[in-house]
Amino acid sequence: MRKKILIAEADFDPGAELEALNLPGAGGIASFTGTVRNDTGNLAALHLEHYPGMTERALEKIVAEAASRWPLLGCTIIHRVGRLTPGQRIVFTAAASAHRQAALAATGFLIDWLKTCAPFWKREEFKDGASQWVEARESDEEETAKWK
Amino acid sequence: MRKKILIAEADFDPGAELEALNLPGAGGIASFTGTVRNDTGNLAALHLEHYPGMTERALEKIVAEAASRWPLLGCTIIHRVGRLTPGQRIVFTAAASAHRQAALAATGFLIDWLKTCAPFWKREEFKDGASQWVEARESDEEETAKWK
Amino acid sequence: MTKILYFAWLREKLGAAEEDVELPKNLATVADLIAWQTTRGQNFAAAFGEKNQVRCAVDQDFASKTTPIAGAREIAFFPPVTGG
Amino acid sequence: MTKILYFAWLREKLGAAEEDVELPKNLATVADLIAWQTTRGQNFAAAFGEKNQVRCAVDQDFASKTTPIAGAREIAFFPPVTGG
Repeated sequence: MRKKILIAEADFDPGAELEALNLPGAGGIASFTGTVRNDTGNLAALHLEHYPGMTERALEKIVAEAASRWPLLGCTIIHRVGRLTPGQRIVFTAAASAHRQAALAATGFLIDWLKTCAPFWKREEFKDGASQWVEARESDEEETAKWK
Repeated sequence: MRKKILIAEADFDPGAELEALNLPGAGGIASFTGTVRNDTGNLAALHLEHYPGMTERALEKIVAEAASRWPLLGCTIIHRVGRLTPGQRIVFTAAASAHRQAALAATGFLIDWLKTCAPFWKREEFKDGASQWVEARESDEEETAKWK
Repeated sequence: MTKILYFAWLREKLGAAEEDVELPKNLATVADLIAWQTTRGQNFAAAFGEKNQVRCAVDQDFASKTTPIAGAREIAFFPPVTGG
Repeated sequence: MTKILYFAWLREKLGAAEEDVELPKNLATVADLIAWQTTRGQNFAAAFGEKNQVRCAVDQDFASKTTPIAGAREIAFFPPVTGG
């Protein structure tokens, strides 16, 4: 299985990532891209912090778990860190398989697990200069629990 | 809701399509790309035929159904027709929403319904010159039925 | 006159993508029309015979065997769809 | 010496991202270590107090309250994760 795990400050190119997953035998490639929302209009940026070393280990485990559940030909997780402004991409998960159900299910699994099983933390920076750490959402835990 | 429905011989750019769905308020953008597989190694090409006029109506209905089920900000269906060789893109479905579950579920819904509720037909052209219409798969009907 | 369209292997078997037909007045439903088609010669009998699962659209909406065809302007026959 | 890491608001509250600590020999589990942390001053008491849901990793694997810490080289404390 082709595997790509990347944690970086730099932006990535979803089109190029999808192209890289167009592997021989892959009939379906699914992807999820998460971006910085700004529902209130007050957000200046999100700051993404992570635990270098552990993050890579955690993402490797998540990818291995996905590969054990579905017949995947390729799997990609990209997560950005640092300061990201509204509209910018934060995270990308994608999977390629011979069949669409596996590709779609694995993509959903990767993002659900990433949200609860990888050491990333978000801090909101508001336009007035205030700042606040984002609290974990119970619904994310529930989405992960549904896979267990 | 931003809506794009396209039936064309020309290829499309998944990266550009994802970018176009990065709409204000969209926290998650999911996509599915279907490509021409060549499991046996004997396939020269797939020929995609459709029912002009009805196809557009059918895809409009599928998109409207998706929009009635999930709070979508954008929805894209692209389906190519004509002669397509192994590895080439055939179909693309994508959805943008404030939340990831809606984007992922709608993307899966769009491709499941498209496979059973839109008038496209595939003919396989083999390397030895033989040709054969692809038969409908019962499993596709089942995938659609699960949404009903 | 009613426009009748054929797609995929139906089009190939019948050697026609489209025809304008004066339908007998006594055809009420899609099932009636299919039965009538089988009487139009060997090609039609083979294409519309029971062992073939022919699907139908009436005025560009998927139809069932019991869908009425009165007033229809465009009726299409085709195999089960295989797109995506 | 054991390396202890702090992330997110824990790092900010404690004013440290990393420290090397000689842990008391009687600390067997993560729960023991958290209890000991609360005794290390006001900042620590506030950060590791019961009302805060501090999470822990031992040698870069998520740990629970009952995870043993004997032999651990790197222990990290952080709030519930919020990536993705």
